[in-house]
Formats: sequence, structure tokens, C-alpha cells
Amino acid sequence: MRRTVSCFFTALAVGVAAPVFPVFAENSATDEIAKYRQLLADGNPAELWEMRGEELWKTKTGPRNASLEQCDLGKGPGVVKGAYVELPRYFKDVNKVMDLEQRLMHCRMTLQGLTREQATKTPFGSAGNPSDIEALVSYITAESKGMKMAVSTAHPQEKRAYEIGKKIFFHRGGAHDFACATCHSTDGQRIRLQELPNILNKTNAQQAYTTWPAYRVSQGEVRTMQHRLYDCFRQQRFPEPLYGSDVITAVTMFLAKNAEGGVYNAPALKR
Amino acid sequence: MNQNRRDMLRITSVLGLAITAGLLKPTDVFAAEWQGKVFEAKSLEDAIKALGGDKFAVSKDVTVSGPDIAENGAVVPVSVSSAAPNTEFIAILVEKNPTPLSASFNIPAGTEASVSTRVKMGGTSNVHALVKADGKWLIASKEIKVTLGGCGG
Amino acid sequence: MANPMRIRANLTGEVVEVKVLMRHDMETGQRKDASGKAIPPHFIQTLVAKCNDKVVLDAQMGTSVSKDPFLSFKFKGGAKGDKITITWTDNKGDTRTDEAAIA
Amino acid sequence: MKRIGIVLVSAAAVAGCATIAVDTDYGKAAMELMKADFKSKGPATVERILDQDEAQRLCSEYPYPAERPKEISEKIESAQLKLVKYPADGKYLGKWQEGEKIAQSGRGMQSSDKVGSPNGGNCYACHQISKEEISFGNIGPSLYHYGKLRGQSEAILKYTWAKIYNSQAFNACSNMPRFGHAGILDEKQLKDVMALLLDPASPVNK
Repeated sequence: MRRTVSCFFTALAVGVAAPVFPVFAENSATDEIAKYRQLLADGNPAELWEMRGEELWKTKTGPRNASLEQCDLGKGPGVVKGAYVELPRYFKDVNKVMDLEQRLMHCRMTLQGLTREQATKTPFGSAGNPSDIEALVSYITAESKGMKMAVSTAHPQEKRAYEIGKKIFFHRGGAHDFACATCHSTDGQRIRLQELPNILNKTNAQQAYTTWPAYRVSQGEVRTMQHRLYDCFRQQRFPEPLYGSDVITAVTMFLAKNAEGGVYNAPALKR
Repeated sequence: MNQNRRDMLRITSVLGLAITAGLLKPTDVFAAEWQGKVFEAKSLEDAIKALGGDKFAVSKDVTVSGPDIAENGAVVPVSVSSAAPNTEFIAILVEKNPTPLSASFNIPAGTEASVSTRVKMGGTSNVHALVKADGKWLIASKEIKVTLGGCGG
Repeated sequence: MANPMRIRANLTGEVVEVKVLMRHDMETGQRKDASGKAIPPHFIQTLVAKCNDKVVLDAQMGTSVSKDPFLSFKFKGGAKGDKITITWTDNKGDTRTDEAAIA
Repeated sequence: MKRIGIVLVSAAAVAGCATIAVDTDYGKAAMELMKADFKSKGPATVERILDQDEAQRLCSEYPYPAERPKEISEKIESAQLKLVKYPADGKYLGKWQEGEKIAQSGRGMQSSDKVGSPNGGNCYACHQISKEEISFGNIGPSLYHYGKLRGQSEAILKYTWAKIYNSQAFNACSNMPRFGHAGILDEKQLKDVMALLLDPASPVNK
């Protein structure tokens, strides 16, 4: 797995030391960056991940030589359309709350007969080592484009995941005393020039949640919410969460619920 | 005098000295083979020379467009178009990259002299479009600033 | 194995606009892996676009074209339903051809 | 990695959470989940997020500043002030040039860093400092002209040192790391950052 280079030192793909160019007047710089993003929006490479994901979804593989087309993402076997805007959710068959990547792992193991190790192989791709998971997630999430976030906390287990996620959001620890809330609970905050969504503000929370996964131009890969949280925890000076673990699902539940009503618009494109 | 014009004067004077007629073969139009020599040229002057375009003129008929500031140098959208009649060739060059030539296009009759792609930039640089039209070489340039920063996104 | 391209070709008036996304790492040869070893260059070198059998664009690329290259261009003389075929070849000899019909 | 001031063991932290009446279950469950699902990597250890000290525990317990009782804030501030260690040689100012490098560097203490590699202060992530660096954050106040506005009195030196060493000595549950107390920056680095803020020759005060 390729590690993203430490904060502020993200190397360019050309491999030369990247100069940090001072941006002049802040507002005009922001406008220009908006223009830059708009120029890139036409032809988002994430579409390539969506295509590959759809193919993987429909391809028979594994010891059981099965596709994922009978996978139940919460809306019944095989229903992909609109599944993502209702995740994470409680699944009766496993008696627990799962986010998309946990459910995908479950389907790959139960339907295709993959081992847990096989089903979680390369969660985050890199040059020359593409991730099937990022492709599948791109396909599944794209099938919810234009729909409103509608995560339920009606089931006690869903409510519990949400409340635990909230606790973790506010949990201060590590060398730097950081919590998620340190950077994401006040409007208008920035790290350097990077704007930070306030997860406690509905509009911000919606804007943030509905634009993941995203093709990161800095990494040349589609990154999922799972990866976003990995990277947040790393910068928060927290240890590394296990892939597809309940701790990620709990935080995702908190974020997804806070984004309720937001129109889903990903895979997106980010810097 | 604006930055672009200053840079162009500088380029023109450097190239003026570097003209070495006879050494260069005109680029074979519609060559299926990759023009390694041109792509591996280590400076703007060498790349333009290798293309055979060293007797270029700065032209308003050629347009390079892209953002003034790119958020990340790994992916910088660049479009080139030429209003010069019979444009047959377009090259995109990033002056400060280790190998300046990014991409080149042969434009057959019927195809518009207008292409868009995305290039890597090692840092802030002029981006040049070198065009061949009616046997003449034309150039236009645009500075694109590259900014990095922020924390993981 | 090379991944498929995403090709879109749309006719507006008499002009066909073609947009292509290719999945390719476009390694420069200048990057190093985690152990400090140089990653060898791996990049698309040539691309040919045809409308039916007529070449409509012939492109060459270097290592500084971005990862997952994007290309857009326009030509005249295509009709709805005509076949756009795009072929690229990289420095390791890998090649990929995909098609789309003009919409 | 230095580990200063980790005062509570895991059991005590869990017991601490159990005193919150309403959220008992979720607080405990969150701790258990973090214990199960995080794995230590490099300088970022599971213990260091689970074994919260008093300040971390109280700040997590009262996440909204407006709802935090005044007595709790005062309790944190007085306890944290006592933890400040002033420079042994009584000298507060190092080299501002080095301080600038520390302020620019965001490295250190992440799961992707090597244990024992030098840490940065990452001050520009949150503060405007020198006028030249335009890529700065706004979580903390601008520090431009910090020394020019305040001078170099003993009181200012001492206050500034303590603020960087342990921000919560003056502002309970501050977003700013306790750079000295937590062992992020060593004494020499702290002096260099002090010089960046207070040396009249530093670009900060131009």
C-alpha cells in the first residue's frame, strides 16, 4: 500500500521536490482554484474506476465462481441503485451495522467464497497495484448519484453505531490532544489553505459526505470514505484503524447521518 | 512589459543563438513511431529544435488555455487551439519540466486544430503551444502557477 | 492487462467532439518506491483515433502527460452511429483498442 | 519518542467514563471499540489514545466549550500550568531561522512516521506567522508582529514559553497541542520557536 506522504509534503508524480508556491491574494486564488477544478470535472478519471467496478461486480470469480450480482446491499439481493445513500445500516443476516466496505467484504466471502484475507486484499490501490475494492465502491456509489442521503438510526444497533461514532468524533487523545472535532466542529476553519468541513453544520456535513469517494489528483487514485478516515486518523496522530472495522463504520454512521438530505454526488474529483 | 512577453523575448533570443540549420530533419508527419529524441530533449530550446520549429514566430492565432493557478501539478488541464489556416501539428511544452515536451498531435484535414489534455508540472512554469501551419511555426505561451499545500485533503 | 478506455463521441451540428479517458499509470521513471528503488518509466507513447477507417487524430505522448490521461478533440465529417476507434501503445509494447459509436 | 505525562491507566479511563450517567454505555463501548480496532503503528500507539490524561478525558467529556462548567476549565488550567517546565538555563530565545523550519514542518508522531524522527511544530497549519508565508491556517490567531506588539519582558517570555509548552495552562481544552508537555518539541526547538515569535530580527516582527 502506498502511503500518502506526510502533511504538506505530498510529492508530485513527476518525482521532483515540490515547491510550495505561495498563493497571492487569497480570494482570487480560491477563484482560480475553483476554475481549475471545473476544468477537470469534465472527464473525471473516476469513471474508469466505475467501469472496472461494474465489470468486477458482474464477473464470476472465487471458489464458488459467482458474481456479486446477488449481493444484498440493504435493498434486496442485486439492488445497487440507491443502496449507498442508506449505508451504513443494520443487516439482519449478520445482526450488525455495516458500512459499504464491510458489506462488500461479506458478500465476497459468502457469495464468492473468498477468504477474509482475499476479500480485503489491497483496500487502497497504488500505481501498478490497483484496488478491486476502490473500483467496486466507485461503481456502487455512482449508482446513488442524484439521490438524497437517507441513513436510518431507527434500529437500536444503528442508533448505537451513531452514538459511538459521535463519542469517537469527540475523543481527544494521542500526542497532539486531537479529536476529529478539533478540525471539524467550527465553521470557516482552514489548515493552511485547505478548508475544513464542520461536521456539526448540516450544509458542511452534506457537502463533505456526498463528495466521497473521489479521484484524488494528488494521488492518481479513487479514494473511498474508508481511506479518508484512515488519513484523518493518521494526521490526528491516532494509530491505524483495521480495514473494514467497526470503529470506521461507527464514525461513518455519525458522518452519514449528519449529512441526511444532502444530494449524493460522487465519485467526485478532489485535489 | 508583461511577464509573458519578457519570457518570449528571452526564449527567442536564446533560440536565435541556437539555430543550427542542417542538423535537423523535419519531423515526419504521421509517423507511427514515437519520436523519442524530441520527447527526451532536456530543455525547451532543444525540444523545439528537435521538432524543427526553431524559426517560430509568436502568434495571436494560437491560444493556450488552462487555469492561472493549478491546485496540484500532477494534473494540469491544458487546451491548445490554432486559428491559423492549415494547422497540421500541435505540440505542448512545459518549459520548466525536466523534459519539456508533453504531447504532440498531427492534425489531419477535417480535424479541428483544437486539443485538450492534462499534463504534469514540476512547478510554476510557462506552458507553450508550438504549432505548424502552412509550413510555418507559430508559438503561444501561458504561465501556470502551481500551488501545493493543505493537509491531506 | 490494460484497462478499457472511456470514449465519448457526440455530434453537434457538423462537429464531432471526442473525449477519451485512459487508465494508465504514466510513470515518469523519476519516482522512487518505498525502498528507494527507481520505478521504471511506463507510459503511453502513441495514440491513433479513427472515424470508421479515416485517421482523425495521431498523437504522441511523453512522461509528463498526467496519470490516467484525458484527451479531447473535434473533427468534421462524422455521422451519428459512425465508429470511433482509439488505439494506444505504451513504451512496454502494451496496447489497447476501444470503440464507441458517435451519439 | 518521549512519553511524558501519561498519567492514567486504561482501567481508570474507563472508570472515568462510567461516571457520566446518560452516555455510560456508548462511552464505554467507544473505548472498547477503539481498543479492538486500532493497532499501534510507529509513534502512534493505541495506549496513547486510550490512556487519556485528565485534560484529555475532561475535554472529551465536555466537547462543547459553552457547556463546559467554569470550574472544570479552571481545574484543567491550574493543573496544566503546574506541569510547565521552564528552560533550565533561564534563556528563552534560540534561532528564529530554525524556528521558522519547525513552524513549517508538519512531520512527526503520525503512524506513517518513524519512531524517534524529529517532529515539526506545524504552526502554519493553524496560524499566520511571517508575512512571507501566505499558505497558513486560521484555527489559531494570527501571530504576525507577535513580538513587536508585546516586547520581550520577562513576563511575556515566561507566558509565551508556557503557552507553547502547555497551551491548556491558559485555555482549557485548547485546540493547540501541548508541545513541551507532550514531548513533541524539545527544549531547544521550543527556544527556536520562541525566537521566531519574539526576536526583533525575525520576519514575524518586521
